[in-house]
Amino acid sequence: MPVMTIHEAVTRRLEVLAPDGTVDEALMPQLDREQVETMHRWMLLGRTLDAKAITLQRQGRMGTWASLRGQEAVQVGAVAAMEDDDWLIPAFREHVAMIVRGVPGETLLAYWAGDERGSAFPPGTRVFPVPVPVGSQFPHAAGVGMSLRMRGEQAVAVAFIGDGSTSEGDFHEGMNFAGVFRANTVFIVQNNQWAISVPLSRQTASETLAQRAWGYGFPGIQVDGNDVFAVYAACRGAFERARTGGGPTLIEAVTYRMGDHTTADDASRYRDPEEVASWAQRDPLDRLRRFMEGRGWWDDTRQAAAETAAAEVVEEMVARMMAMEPQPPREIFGHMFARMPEYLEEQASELEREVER
Amino acid sequence: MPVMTIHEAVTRRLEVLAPDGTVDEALMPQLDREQVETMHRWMLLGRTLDAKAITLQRQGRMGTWASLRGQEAVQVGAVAAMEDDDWLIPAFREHVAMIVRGVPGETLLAYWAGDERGSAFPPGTRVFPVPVPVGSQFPHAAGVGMSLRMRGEQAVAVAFIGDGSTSEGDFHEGMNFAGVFRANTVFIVQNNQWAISVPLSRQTASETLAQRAWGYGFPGIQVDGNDVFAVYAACRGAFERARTGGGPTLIEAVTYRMGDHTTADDASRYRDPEEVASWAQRDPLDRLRRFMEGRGWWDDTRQAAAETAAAEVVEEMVARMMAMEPQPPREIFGHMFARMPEYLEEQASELEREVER
Amino acid sequence: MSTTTAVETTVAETRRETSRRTLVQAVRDAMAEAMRRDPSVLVMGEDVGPNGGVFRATEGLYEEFGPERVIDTPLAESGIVGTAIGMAMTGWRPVVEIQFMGFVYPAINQILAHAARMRNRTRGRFGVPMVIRMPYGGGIHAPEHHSESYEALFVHSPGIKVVVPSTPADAKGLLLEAIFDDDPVLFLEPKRIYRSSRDEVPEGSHRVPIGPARLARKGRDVTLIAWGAMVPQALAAAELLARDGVEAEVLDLRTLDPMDRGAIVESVGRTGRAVVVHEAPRQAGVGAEISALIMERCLLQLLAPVRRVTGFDTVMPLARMERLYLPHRDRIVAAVRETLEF
Amino acid sequence: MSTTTAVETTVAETRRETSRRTLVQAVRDAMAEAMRRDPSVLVMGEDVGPNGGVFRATEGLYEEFGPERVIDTPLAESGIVGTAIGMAMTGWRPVVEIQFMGFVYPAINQILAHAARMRNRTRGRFGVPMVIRMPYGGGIHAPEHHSESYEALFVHSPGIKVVVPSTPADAKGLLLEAIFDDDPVLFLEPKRIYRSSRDEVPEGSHRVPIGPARLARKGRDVTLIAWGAMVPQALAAAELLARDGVEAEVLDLRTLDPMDRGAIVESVGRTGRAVVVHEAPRQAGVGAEISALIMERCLLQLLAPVRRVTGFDTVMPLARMERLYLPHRDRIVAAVRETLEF
Ligand SMILES: Cc1ncc(C[n+]2csc(CCOP(=O)(O)OP(=O)(O)O)c2C)c(N)n1
Ligand SMILES: Cc1ncc(C[n+]2csc(CCOP(=O)(O)OP(=O)(O)O)c2C)c(N)n1
Ligand SMILES: [Mg+2]
Ligand SMILES: [Mg+2]
Repeated sequence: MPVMTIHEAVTRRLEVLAPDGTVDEALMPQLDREQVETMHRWMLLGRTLDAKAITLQRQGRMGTWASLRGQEAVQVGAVAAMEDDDWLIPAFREHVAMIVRGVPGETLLAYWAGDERGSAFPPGTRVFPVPVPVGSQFPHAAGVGMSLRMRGEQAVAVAFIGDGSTSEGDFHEGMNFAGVFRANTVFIVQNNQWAISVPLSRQTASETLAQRAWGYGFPGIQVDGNDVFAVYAACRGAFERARTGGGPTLIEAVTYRMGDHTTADDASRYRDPEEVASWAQRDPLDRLRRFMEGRGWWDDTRQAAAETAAAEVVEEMVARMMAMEPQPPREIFGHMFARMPEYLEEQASELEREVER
Repeated sequence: MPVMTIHEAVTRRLEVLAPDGTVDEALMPQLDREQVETMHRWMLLGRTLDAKAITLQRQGRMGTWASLRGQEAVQVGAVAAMEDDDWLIPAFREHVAMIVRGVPGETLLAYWAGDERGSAFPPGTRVFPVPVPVGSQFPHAAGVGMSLRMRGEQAVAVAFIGDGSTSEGDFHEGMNFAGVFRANTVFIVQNNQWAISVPLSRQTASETLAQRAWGYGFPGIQVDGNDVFAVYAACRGAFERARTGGGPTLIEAVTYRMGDHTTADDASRYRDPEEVASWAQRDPLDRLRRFMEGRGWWDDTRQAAAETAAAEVVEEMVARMMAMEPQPPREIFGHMFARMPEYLEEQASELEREVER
Repeated sequence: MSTTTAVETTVAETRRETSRRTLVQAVRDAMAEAMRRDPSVLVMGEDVGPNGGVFRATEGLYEEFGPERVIDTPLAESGIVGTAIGMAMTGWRPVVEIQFMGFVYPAINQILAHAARMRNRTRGRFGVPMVIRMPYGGGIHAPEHHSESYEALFVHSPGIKVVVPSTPADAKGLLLEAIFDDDPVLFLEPKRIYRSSRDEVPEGSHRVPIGPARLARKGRDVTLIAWGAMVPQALAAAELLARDGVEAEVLDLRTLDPMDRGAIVESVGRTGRAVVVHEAPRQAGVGAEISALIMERCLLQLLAPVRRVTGFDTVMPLARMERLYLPHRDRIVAAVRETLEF
Repeated sequence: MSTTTAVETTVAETRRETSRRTLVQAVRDAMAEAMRRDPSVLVMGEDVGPNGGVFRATEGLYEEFGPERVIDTPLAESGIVGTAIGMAMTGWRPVVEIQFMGFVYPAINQILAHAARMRNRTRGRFGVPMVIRMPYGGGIHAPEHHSESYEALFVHSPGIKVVVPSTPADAKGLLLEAIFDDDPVLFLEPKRIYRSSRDEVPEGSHRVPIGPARLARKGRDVTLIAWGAMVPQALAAAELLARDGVEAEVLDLRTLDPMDRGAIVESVGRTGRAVVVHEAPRQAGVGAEISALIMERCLLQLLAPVRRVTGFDTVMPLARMERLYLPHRDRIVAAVRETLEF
């Protein structure tokens, strides 16, 4: 048989929650009302925080901010499927995921406002810091998953990445290590179609990003990223598999970046407003709300109450962030090494003398 | 349809020439006796040169040498399918491919003997220099293929890489660029099962390397790398496709590194002799010889004559390499920039004064 | 390279139309000019196409030259530089943008192991006529990794030129020279002063040679040596010192490799005092090279130790404390005073 | 860090069994010792397993500690360092091998953007207790990229320690210290002297602190400052000079970051003359930092300019001309004579 088929890879897409709020009951994950309402609350928190941060930025009270609008379902679906001991290795847009996993909102805001205390997560928080050079977190995530596996911990390392960032070499190296060492790692691509101004078509000729997984010896699956149940279901399965030694999964969540890339960007320079409008129809929050309404769990009053509550939570975060006093200059030097070497001690004193002058 | 198949990738393997010398006539590429004998001559040249270089190294007259024994069919099958204007972007083990594509044997030997003139290929030779950091040549190859396509040249960039080196990030980035820009590039993996002491199973969990291509939006195919006709046929098709704007292909040629990794290595430390012995049964030269014998083109006398001729060619290469006089110290500085900057001029003079003392 | 004094002005001798441009506009103009003159010049990088670059350094190029010559690439720095090497070796002159210098590390193998070595490795058969442009340095309140100055890594590594303009006219003239140079050039753009002032910049093919430093201000008492966004700080320090009768000479190096050793030695030989200013960390920075050079060549003329006013040997802090990290006028003045009082 | 003289010997005060080991064996012993003491110590890299490393630096470890702790990785330097970072942040102490320093570039983003910055980026919450070992330097007639000395890049970059032993005893003592250090350490092994001599190396947990230089030879006329494989060259130069009555002091820095500035300043303050020796290219090398430091702190004691005896600012040539590139005894002697005749 001189031409033989030696490998077949089938990549599938999962959808559960339709834009009209109905679900495919056969695929619908087991979630009670409280769980669903929690998901909604988190998604709303993400959206509210995002809007607030953009406002603060316009007022000059916030640094560059990367909007998560439109991507709430991916983040919330994933963290809702996580257990206490799991690790989150975010990219840079996972604000609500980080908050749900234990990073105080004011800390997160302080980070984006350019305050070093924004990097001081509470002890024990199993969340990695924001890795600014894109893609570079994937090897870390593989390493964490290897670590969990080596210690026999029934936990999973959950890593996020953007579609554009999958073009980096570290995407490949991280995925490949995870495959070889059967790491307890699940990789989630937030495919929001754009990397700043570069559309997915210019990022790769691959039909899907999910199918890349097969080249590393583990499965890839695509989900509707604006469908919190599909994300949850796919994650739940993949996390379970990883926790029990079944190895990694790549989940491509197809979503859309509704806002500018960051507050430093102007997406109208390169994006068709019709494309944006069409994605607005598929809004993940609206969709979940329709589902809850369909079940009789939700109405305008509850929605208004939820929005007020979210706004309050966000205002408190902002207030706590704003209350932070400036830090002493020595903070620049204090965490370079476990013990400060003499030359940094000298430089810190130099700066202190200068500031006193 | 909430669970949909969105992508199917089928990876195939091509074999033409069986170990017993018979061929699958349906798949056999059109090659006349002269062409086949040329292939054999090149393969024999590769083998003879390799043995000679190892001897020279043992005598202290050669630097580190990377043996190509066992991999002659991949290299020769590929270059036999190339046209004049095509570019070769080698890894570091493609000695016979480089020679066939225009690098004089003495030049190649000089390189491995540590002489700078070993890097001076004749003007116009469309062969890239040896890229020592593994994998890093893949982006170059994508760039050359982009270049050809942009100029509308009906030529192809043919790049080699080892199985281990496919783990490097540059493998991914080069493949991905080639896919996005539909570069006139064909990527050939010489999967010889080992990366120094690391077996393929520790390199990737992927069932084949060929299947990786689908993640970049172009086809991958596996061939029996000890079958010069299968390599030739796969290359011929892929090169043609690339030349005519059809985009890249990944060809995984499954072969075996019969020798040590290099003369600095001792493979007996980590390799099962039985594995080596079993691959000796699949020797690419023996197989081709059996084919030629089957056609009545070959016998012991011709074989002996061919071996003598190859030995003579190699001896001449070695003699020319040995005849090279030492170079003046200034050669260290002469090719850093198109024009030598003052500080290098000063350093060159410094060294010259020192050498004169 | 000048072995005497640094050239005093960059304006070409021939009379020529000029227009008032910012530094980033001058960068843009240089690329446009080069692309008009030579069809082998290409622009490649992340967001350089319809978006015109995150700093608008490639604005309008896509519209003028089209997608074949202004190429939005996948998000992969090693791939960008690596493919550009393949293109440069087969007839093109790619001008590559790395979005921020903080993201050059993934490309460093391609830059230092390949671009910088290809001519030597092929004994002159293949050059890599490529420019790698990137905004560098702090001062714009950007997130982590967006404010770095890694010039020392490239100055130390053989085979690549390192150019840093500090004025719009030089930005245009040096970039044009870099694009038509037959060897790879790292072109560092001080993003903090991308738009801080406008200069008269000659239209058309304005060239500033790679190598010679620019004498930005004459003085007899001390030599301030700076580049990029530190040049305005040095000039401001000189103004302040002048009020007290201290006349500082300011050398804008413009090119860090090859460095204008002649101009440095000549100036410090005269003034007997020097302060080197850079944003990068102090330890083993380019300031150390300059300091060592002065000591090697002017020891007997030196009236005081050469001082280095630099970033600290720490990570550049996030936006709120960035100001404390970056060298500035007053820190330079203080260093000069220490030098005078030695 | 010592602020006075460099410590004169590395042998621990307590009496202890020793055995005669080469430098590479001492490296191996340090890893074995650390792994026996602490189950969180892992060894990772290319060919470190059954093959025992291409230089045999991990020989026998796989047999003693098994595949879970001596991990052959895929061939991907960024992946190796990156996964090791993930492991180091979750409880392990990985000792990573990069096969040759010429192949560290692909990992440089992980090293400098992550390992070196993680403690700062997490305000002390996560350290990266990792050692990145690699053979470096020339002299073994290896192919291109197998003979590089890139220490300056790491000395310049904040957040990572850089250690370079030159004797077997130091190799063991410093590596053990590095493994149990809570921050990342780049551990450079001078492969040219991996097997050139045997030393008495203490058995068991021999520690040499990171920081202090080693006074390898006392002298009063000139200070030679070197590290790694250049230390024997400097000592050989000192021997030759001694025949003419010139007594050279030889400082083996051992740690380039943090650097023992105190020892350098103390010695040169006494001798008034210094020659710095390194294999890496001259321009903006670590020699420049040392030279600048001496000028800053000892200007008035300096009797002659500090000289740098270094590699040239070119690519390290292939094997046949390597000898011409590398600093050696006679070049050091000539530099010392110039210093004496200044
Ligand atoms: C190595 C590196 N190169 C460039 C950048 C600049 N940059 C930040 S985000 C971004 C686009 C990321 O796109 P994608 O991965 O799709 O994530 P998204 O922004 O859509 O969430 C770029 C180019 C960076 N942070 N790191
Ligand atoms: C970036 C880099 N890392 C490590 C090495 C050292 N090295 C040279 S060849 C090799 C193994 C290559 O294996 P493979 O790609 O399978 O090619 P093969 O040797 O089998 O032809 C290694 C690790 C290198 N040359 N470059
Ligand atoms: Mg995106
Ligand atoms: Mg191999």
